[in-house]
This record gives sequence, structure tokens and C-alpha cells, in this order.
Amino acid sequence: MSSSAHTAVATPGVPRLAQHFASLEVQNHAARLGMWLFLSTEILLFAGLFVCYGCYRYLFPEAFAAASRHLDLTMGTVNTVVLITSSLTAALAVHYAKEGKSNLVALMFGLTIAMACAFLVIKGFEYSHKFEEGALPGPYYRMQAVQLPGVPLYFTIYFLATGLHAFHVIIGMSVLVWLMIKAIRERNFGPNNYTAVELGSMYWHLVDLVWIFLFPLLYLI
Amino acid sequence: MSVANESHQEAQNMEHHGSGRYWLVWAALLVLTLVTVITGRMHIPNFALAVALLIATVKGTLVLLFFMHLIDHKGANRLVMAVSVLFVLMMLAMPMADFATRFRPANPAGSHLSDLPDLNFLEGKTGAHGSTGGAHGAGGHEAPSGGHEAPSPSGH
Amino acid sequence: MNPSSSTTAEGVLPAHDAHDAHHDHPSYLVDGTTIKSWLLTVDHKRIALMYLVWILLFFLVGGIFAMAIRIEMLTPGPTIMDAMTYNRTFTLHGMIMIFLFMIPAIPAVFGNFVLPLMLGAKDVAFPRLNLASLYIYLAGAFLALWGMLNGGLDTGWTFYTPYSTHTTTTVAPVLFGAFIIGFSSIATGLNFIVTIHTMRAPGITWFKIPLFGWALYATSCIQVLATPVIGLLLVIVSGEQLFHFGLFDPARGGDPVLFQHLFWFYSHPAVYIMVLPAFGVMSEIVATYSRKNIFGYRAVAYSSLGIAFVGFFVWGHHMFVSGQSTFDAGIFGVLTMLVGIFTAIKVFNWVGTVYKGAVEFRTPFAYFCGFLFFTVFGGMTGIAVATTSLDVHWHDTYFVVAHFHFIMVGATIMAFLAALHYWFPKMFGKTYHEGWGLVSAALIILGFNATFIPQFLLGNYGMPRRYFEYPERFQALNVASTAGSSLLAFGFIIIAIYLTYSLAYGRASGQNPWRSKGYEWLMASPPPTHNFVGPQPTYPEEPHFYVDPKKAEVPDVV
Amino acid sequence: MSNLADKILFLPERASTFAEKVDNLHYFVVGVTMVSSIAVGLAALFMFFRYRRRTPNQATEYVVPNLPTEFLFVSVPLVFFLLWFAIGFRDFVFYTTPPKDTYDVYVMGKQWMWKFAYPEGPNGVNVLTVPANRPVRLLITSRDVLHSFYVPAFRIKMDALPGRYTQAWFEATKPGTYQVLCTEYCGLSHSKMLAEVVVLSPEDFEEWLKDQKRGRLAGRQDALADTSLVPPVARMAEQGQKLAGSQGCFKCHTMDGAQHIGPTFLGMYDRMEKLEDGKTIRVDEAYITQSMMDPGAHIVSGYKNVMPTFQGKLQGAETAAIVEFIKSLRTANVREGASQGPAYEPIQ
Repeated sequence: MSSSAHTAVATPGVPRLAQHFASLEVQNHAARLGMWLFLSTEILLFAGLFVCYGCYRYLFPEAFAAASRHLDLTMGTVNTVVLITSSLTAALAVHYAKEGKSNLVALMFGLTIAMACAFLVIKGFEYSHKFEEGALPGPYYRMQAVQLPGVPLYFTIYFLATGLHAFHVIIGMSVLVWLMIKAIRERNFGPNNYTAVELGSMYWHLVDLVWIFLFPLLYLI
Repeated sequence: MSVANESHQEAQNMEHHGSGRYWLVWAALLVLTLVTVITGRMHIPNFALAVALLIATVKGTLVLLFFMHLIDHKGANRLVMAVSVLFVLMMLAMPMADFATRFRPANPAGSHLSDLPDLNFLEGKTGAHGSTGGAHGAGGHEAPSGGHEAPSPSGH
Repeated sequence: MNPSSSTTAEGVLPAHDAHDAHHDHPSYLVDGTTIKSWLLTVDHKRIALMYLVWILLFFLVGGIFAMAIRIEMLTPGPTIMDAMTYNRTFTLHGMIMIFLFMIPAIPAVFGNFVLPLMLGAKDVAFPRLNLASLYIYLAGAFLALWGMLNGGLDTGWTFYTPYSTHTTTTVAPVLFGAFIIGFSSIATGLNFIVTIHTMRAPGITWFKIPLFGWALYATSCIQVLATPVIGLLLVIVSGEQLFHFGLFDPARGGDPVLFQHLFWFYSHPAVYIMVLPAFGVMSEIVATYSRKNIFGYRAVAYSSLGIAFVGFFVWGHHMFVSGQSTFDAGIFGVLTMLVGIFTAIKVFNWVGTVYKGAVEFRTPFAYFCGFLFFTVFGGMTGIAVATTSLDVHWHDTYFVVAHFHFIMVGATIMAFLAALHYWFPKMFGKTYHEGWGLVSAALIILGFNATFIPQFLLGNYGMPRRYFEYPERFQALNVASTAGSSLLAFGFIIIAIYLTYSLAYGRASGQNPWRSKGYEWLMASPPPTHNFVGPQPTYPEEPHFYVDPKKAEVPDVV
Repeated sequence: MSNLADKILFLPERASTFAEKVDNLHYFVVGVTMVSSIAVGLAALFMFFRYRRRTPNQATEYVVPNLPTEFLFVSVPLVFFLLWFAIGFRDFVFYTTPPKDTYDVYVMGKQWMWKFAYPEGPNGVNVLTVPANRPVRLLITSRDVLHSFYVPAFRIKMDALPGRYTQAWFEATKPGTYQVLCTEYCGLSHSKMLAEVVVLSPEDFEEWLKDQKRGRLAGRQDALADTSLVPPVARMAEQGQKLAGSQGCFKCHTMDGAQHIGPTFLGMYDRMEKLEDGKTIRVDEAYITQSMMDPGAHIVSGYKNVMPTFQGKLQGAETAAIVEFIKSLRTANVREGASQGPAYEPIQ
């Protein structure tokens, strides 16, 4: 978001006020509202896939059930825990930014990024496993174990949804990296200057939010 | 001074809390994850989906309210979220209602809402087989028409 | 972007001697004349102008394809092209006109230019995002055009599966282009919503926002909430075309009707993205030229939001004969009637605004008359075609083509031209030639009717759309339609000529040639680079308050 | 009255029970549309003159609607719209729920033709023969992409979905020939995907069915032996398609335009082909027959001489049937104006 750009810092503790804003309050208000709108677009972006999932699950219930049994629940659960914890550290980063503890902000974001990497690595293992099994989308589906109409569709949706989510994880990571560098370099976050951190972590929470819904739908039922 | 008021109000809502609430939320999320995994493993008949979705919704709400501070961000911010969720639900409801109430043979073959068999899975063929010729695989559905059609060329 | 630079610069250089329009501060047109000062500006006014140049260019291209289609339709058989070329032509026509012209036309040009002025703001909330949206738009546009010219796309702008996933033409680049343009559309919408929420000057309460602002607000909500869905869908379809996942492919259990559900979830609200700003423009114009406060300001404001909201729940009326269930058809059918109501409210209130007004019949007002007719007739035929049983006959015939050209294109073009004339002095500080303005307006309104009324009849007669050849009995009406379209083209040529002339040699207009009480006229025309340098105007009265100050007793508004 | 209206509105003739219902509502809706558009237009025009500007800076009084006015603005159109919806949806339900005792016909759209299969046996390509005054239900499907089955005279239309069956029904009210058009864009020859519904009086229809059955019987010995009953082109073609299947023609020749070992059958007939020796030749009955008997005689450029001869493998009638089948795969199958049922085209 360019909104976060508005808080590029001139004097320590107080972000630069873009000339067209009436006051800092207004600027932060605008930035936050902008971020929420952007997040809503993200939600509707994923909504398309959720609709596909909902409809096809409704049409092929037993196929979806059978297929979901073939996902690695342990890996999925671990990933969920990792992501939730990364969300916690991101939230704490905002907390410390408000208190002006830039080192801790950097540390928290560092932890978040580390966990994000862990998440991607685990996902990678899962994917490779699926490739070996031949549990692949549509025409590439080769898994002899489960032969039901609708199963290839399930894996199409599985790969599209998790793939799109992973893509968002990567974007989120790059945003957090940028913020971490900011925290280390400028070390001037404070009660009046934490919007950038807040927005960045909001994006990360959205990534978490999406996964919170993807996990039970894909792995558990 | 309407605008200034709005922004000022927003700024007022941003009072600072201790970090405790984050840890609490985190713990709650972990517990709920555990619960949903267990209930999921049980494969409760009929209610599995409902339970899982309920738990997911609770978790999502926690994240939205506390991690994303929607509890502090009032007004338009909440409206935005509410509306987008509403639209997602609408987008989900109407197509599903469509499948449920459609002329049965117009539903995807092989689904429990259709009486037609799915050609790709007739005698344990792999799904890949249907890929040859793309939609032509559907040609075989002429079974009801008394077999007046030649076999679909794509079959050869 | 070099072509853009040259075009843009030329587009405005003639206006350099517009100095008399402003007093101490240089106008945004002349404040910095280097290419860079245009390409990298974050000034909403300059961005609007660059948008204008590109949008007019794409409108020209789309129009040329439209003429090609009409000429091809002159004879039942092949006339000037073969079937494949024709299929690509109407696809190009649809894509360019919808994604490159109509969706950004009014919001990105006039919205960008006047919205901050109307709100007494220095700029939109996110100026850099605003500039970015222009370049995203151009990137998407050129990717799409490149794809269309290399291999072309013959699916029609609706990309229905499974045809779009099996066609031999190049789908991916065009769809990715449209996907990218979507981001530009989202960025603009997001920017406007935040601007309206946070950038209003002291004194401008929610119910003193000019109605154009309300319309843009509703439009932006749709853009933000609907566009992501089509974005994902376009990506999936191009993926389908490349890898045949089978998500919408019946051969693998996928359902093409589900694709149509998702497609229309965006594409129906999209028609309101195109037409709502038009409504907003007309609310300003009818108030200005009849020197009246809007009759039922709140009714019009709320109905914009109403359309935006209910517009999301009616998409299924595009699918009455697609295999969708009768139950869904019923739900969507009855909800569609509600959208009609909101439009009706607007129409009545516009006419009511003229009541006891003081009408001055200038070019923009002429367009308002045309707009009124297209909206009423197009809207009513919309209700007709949304009537389930009638749609069985009309679906995918020329009746539908004529209908959406009336309400969507007719209304939008009227508003676009009206806005272009109404705000021409605001943007360039010049006046256009009134006589030519009225002549071309008449030509265009007549031409438009002559083009599309025969198409209504063709639809009744049973001619399906997207036909390269047609049975001979349809020829007479097709010829009539083509004749009308040539009239239309002629009108546009005249406009292009006299507006370019006025840009160079037009008389200086002064700050407020229309004596309008719209907020955007409270500052110099053309405005200085920094809006509202010096004392910020105060806003004691609502916009378009033409009551004689002496007997200014304002009754409580509805 | 309705005749005049039909002329003004360019409505095609009404030949089904549903068409009546549609048109009645159509008159109502279009009538109100016209009236209201004109009313709004006149009201506007009147005011433009009545309230034209007198002085440049003329002040106007502050008029706002009272609640009753706004209520009127909402309620009046709403009443009309909901009324139309009610009537329209009633008719729509009538159209989407066929009666019990319908005569079922299976319809298949494929690029770019319509095929019809009757329970009793006979088949047709691009010609659907149905009895008058009897509800006929069409079970519509598609072999490739979306199509839409549209009969303006019946006011009916229904999409054809690949791998699914949608249904549409009608009760034709008078014998005659009515055009069928495809209204869902389906590719190159979308606009040539035309067919005909031939409505026969019930007794004629029974007669026609008998002919079809006898035709089949005769077909078994020799389709051309008994010239008294000339088999309709459609059925010949259908036989030919079966033969082509059993003889393995489809191993090398596709029916959907896709190039394979041999040229596709789709649109092959009557095409000008360029031969290896540079000459061009029109693909007519003679050439097709020759290619089956002596494939090497004229090889179309770009193809190898790999086709086996069918000399002795095929009876004369079978050859003729395959030729008919290939002819039936012409993409151009347009016939204008009234035509008398399945057109018979003599062979050789």
C-alpha cells in the first residue's frame, strides 16, 4: 500500500505529514481505512475459490471426504500452529512499535519471517509428497487409491487455494522484511509513528486468517 | 468539522493496551486448533462441517478483533469487513441453491445430485483418461438416446 | 511510456496561454512543462488529463472496431472480413470499450479531476497510488492489446467456458491484461472511498457532498468489492486454457454454469460501475443548467448506494436459460426489479429538479435530454429483459445488445460528453463553440437511436448476437442500424474537431462560465497546481443552492 | 390489433402455446415502456419551455419533495415491475416444468450442427420432425462447447451443456417449418449452426415414423434397392456414420475439424482441395467414392498416401451412406424460407 509510504520518517518519533493531509490523525485514519479496503479485496479474491470449494464439495461430498483423508494432517496442523504463532509475533511487533522499542519490533518481525519460511518449507514437503502420489489437479490426477468423480476437482482446488495462499505468504514476508529493515535502520517508531508497522502486520494477519479457514476445509472434512 | 471529528475519534480509539491480550488470544487460537483437529478426526456424521466452520469462525473473529485491532478500528473499517463477508456468503449461497434445485441431469455427472455416470470413473479409469479431447469426453452421455450416436471420435 | 509522454504533452500544450484564468498562482497546466513533470506528477488534475488522453485514444480504437462490425453486418454473407476476423473484432470491441473505456472513463478522468475540488481537498488521499493506477492501467491495456493483435481472442468478452478453455486463439495474455487493469480499477476506487471519508474540507458534511461524489462513492464500493472476483476468475480461466485443470470443464466434473455465476457476480455490478458515475454527472448538470437545488437530494444519494448494494444480488438474470434452476431464476428475477426502482427514483428526481427551475439549454443540457431518454427506455427494456419468461425469447439476441447499448453505453456516452463540455472550462479555462456543440449533440443522440432501435426489433425478430452471417430476412434492419451508426461516427468527428480547435483558440472562460453553485467552481479555472492555496473556501450552503440570498429560507430537507 | 403490433415489433409468427403467453406479456411491457418514456420526455420538454431562464443569474425557489411524492416515485413503478415479474415468472414456470405425457426427443448440439434422436429409433441431422398439438420435450446436450437451442417461432431457448441434459418443452400449434438457431457463441461457424423444426399434423407424423421404420428395414438389405421409399438424407448419413465407425475411418479422420492422419470430415464435402500435383479438385461424391476405392489416385497435398483401399469391403449402398454422412458434416447447412421437411438429395 502506498499509504504506508506516507509515514516515511523525517524527524524521529513523528512521521512526515504529507502536504495534502489536514493532520496526522487524518493521515493515519486514511491509511487504516485504505488498508481495510485493500484487505477486503483480498478476502473477495479468495472468495472465488471458497465458492468453488463449497459448490463442488456440495456436489461430491464423499469424494471430498475421501480426498481430504489423503492430506497430511500432522503437517497441516503444524503449519497452522506455526502461522498462528507468527501472527502473535506480528501483533507483538505492533505493540512494541507503539512503545518505541525498535529492536524488539525488528526481533518480532524476524521471528515472524522465520516462521513464514518454516511454513513454506513444510508446504513444499507436502506438495512434493502429493506429486509423488500423483494426487494432482484434473487431468494429471494419477492416484489409483481413490477413484471417485470429484476427487481431481478437489486437488485442483487444493493446489489453487494453497498456491494462492503461499503466494500471499511470500508477499507478506517481503513487506515484513522491509519493515524490519526500517525498524533497524531508522529505529524511530513510537506512539505517534507506528502505522506502517500496524498495516504491515494487518496484512500478515489476513494471510493467517485465510489459512484458519483453509485448514479445516481442506484437511479435516 | 465532520472529517476532523471522524479521524479524531479514530485516534482516540487507539488507546494502548498491555501485551497480555495478545498472548491470551494466541493461547485461545492454539486450543481451538487442537479442538478442531480432534473433532475433525472424529468425523462426526452430519455436523463435522458445521463444527469445523464454527470453530474457524471463532478463530477468525479473534484474529480480526484483537490481532487486527478491529475492536479499536470502529466505523467504516468494520462496515467494510461486514459487507465483504456478506457478499462472500451471498456468492456462496446462490450457486449452491442453484445446484440444489436444478433439473437433476443438468448437474455435473457423477455427483450425488445427478443420475448420469461420470465417464472418467466408469470402470476405474484414471481421471487422466477424460483429458483426451477435453469436453469430448462428455460425448458418451448419449447413452439415454438409445445409442444412436457413433462413439465419440475422441475415444479413438 | 514515450508515446504517452508526447501525446500527453501535445494534448495540453495549446492551453499554455490560459494565464488569464488564474491570478497569482500558475495554473496546473503551465506549472512545469517538462515531459517528466507530467509523467511523474502526483497532481490529481494532471493524472486526470493523462487518463483523458489515453481513454479517448482507446475509445477511438473501439469505435473503429464498432464501425467494422456494422459494415460487416450490411450483408447476410461475408462483407469485408471472414468469420474468424469478425469473431475477433467483436471480442476486441467489447474488451476495449468495457475494460479500457467505459469502466475508467468518468471516474478516472472527471472523478479524479473534480472530486478533490468538490470536497475542498488538496488532492486525493493517496496521490502516488493514483499515479500508479494510471500506469497499471496502461500496462494492462498494452498487454491485452498485444495479445489481441498476436493471435487474437475470439471468445467474446464473456470468456464462457468451455469454449474459452478450448479455443485455439491466445487467451492468456488478454486475460492477464484484463486482470492487471482490474488492479488499476481497484486502486482508483479505494482511493476515492478513502478520499471521501477523510479529505472533506471543514463544513462539508456527508449530506453536503455533491451528488457526483455520492455516485463515485457507490461506484468505488463496487469496484473494490467486485473486481477481485473477476481477477481470480480470469487467472483461473487462463490457467485452464494452459493446463486444463478442469475446474469449469464438464469433461472433468466441473460446471460451466458455476463459471457464469462467478463471472456475472463481477460483470453485472460492473455495468453499474459504468453507469453510476454517469448518473452522478447528470445530477450536477441538471442542477447547474436549471439553476435548482436537486429535487430530493437524499433520495438520489441513497439510491446510488441502493443500486450499488442490490446490484450485487441480481447477477443470475443473465442466466435464465443457462441451465440455472427455476428457483434461482425467481430470486434473481424479483431482486432485479428492485434495482429498477432505484433508477426510477433518480429519473423522477431529475425531472423534478427542472420543475420551477430556470433552464438554460446548453450543450451539456442537450446531452442530459438524450441521457434521460436512454436511461428511461434502456432501463425499462432492462426490466423487460429481466422478466423471466420474456428473457427466454430475448436472451442472447440483438434485443439484449440494443438494451445494454442504450442503458450502459448510451447513458455513459451522454454523460461523458456532457461532462467533457461542462468541465471543459474548468479543465482548460477555455470555452467551446456552443453552436457546433448543439449540432453534434443532436447528431449523436439521433444517430444512437437510429443505430440501436433497429437492433431492438432485430432481437424481437429473433436474430441472435455474435452472428457473422445471418438469414436474409434480417438484412433490412441491419442496414438501417449501420446507417445510424455512420451518423453517430460523424457526430463524434465534429466534436473531435471543434474541441481540439477550442483547446487551441477557444476564448478564455473565466472562473465560472455557467454561474454554477457546484463546489468545484469555487476556485480558479483552470485551477492552480496546489488546490486552495490561500484561504480555504467555506461551505455555508449545500451544493447547487440557487435561492435568492435575500429570501433564503431553507425548509428542512427530506 | 395484435397483427399490427406484431408488424411494428417485428415479432415472428407464433407457433406454440408458450409463444402466446410470452407475446401477451410482451405487448403489456413494451406498451407501458413506450408510454412512460414518452410521458417523461413530454414532461421534461414542457418544463424546459415553461421554466426557461429569464435572467442570467435568476434565483429559483427551494423545492424539495414531500414524503408522499417520494412514496409515489417508489410505489408506482414497483407495482408495475412486480406485476410483470409475477406474470412472467408464472409463464416461466410453465415453460420449465413439462407436462407428464411429453414426446421426448434427444437433442445434441456439436460444432456446428444439431442432431436429433427419437426414442423409437429414427435420427436426424439439422431436421427435427415433431407432431403438432402434442407436448414435445427436448432433452438437450452438447458434445463440445456451450450451444443454445432457439426457435423464435416457439419463443423457446435453452442452453446445451456438454455432458449434461437441460430440458425445454413446447407444444406446436400449427404444422409448418420453423427455423432453429444457435444463440450461445460456439466458435467459427456459430452463425451457420442452423436447423429446422418440421411440425407435421399428428397423422402425417405417424406416417413419417412408419416410413422411418420401413426405411431402416430396407436399409438393412440395401438402402437403394427399393426406390419407392427413398431414405431421408438424415438417416442415410446416420447409417454412414455408424459404418464409418465400424470401418475405423475415425482412426484417421476426425469429425470435429481437428487435423489428424487424414483430412477431417468436417466441412470436407464441396471443399476445393489442393492436390500434391498442384491441381485443385472439388470434393464431390465422385471424389469421395474414388478415394475410398482407390485412395492413391488423388492425394490432397500435405497428407501421406497411407489410406487402405475399401474396394470390396464396402457395398455400394454403404459407400453411398458414408458419402451422405460426410456430406452431412458440411458446416454450411442454411436453408432459407419454407422448405418441405428433410430435403432429398439424389446420390450420383
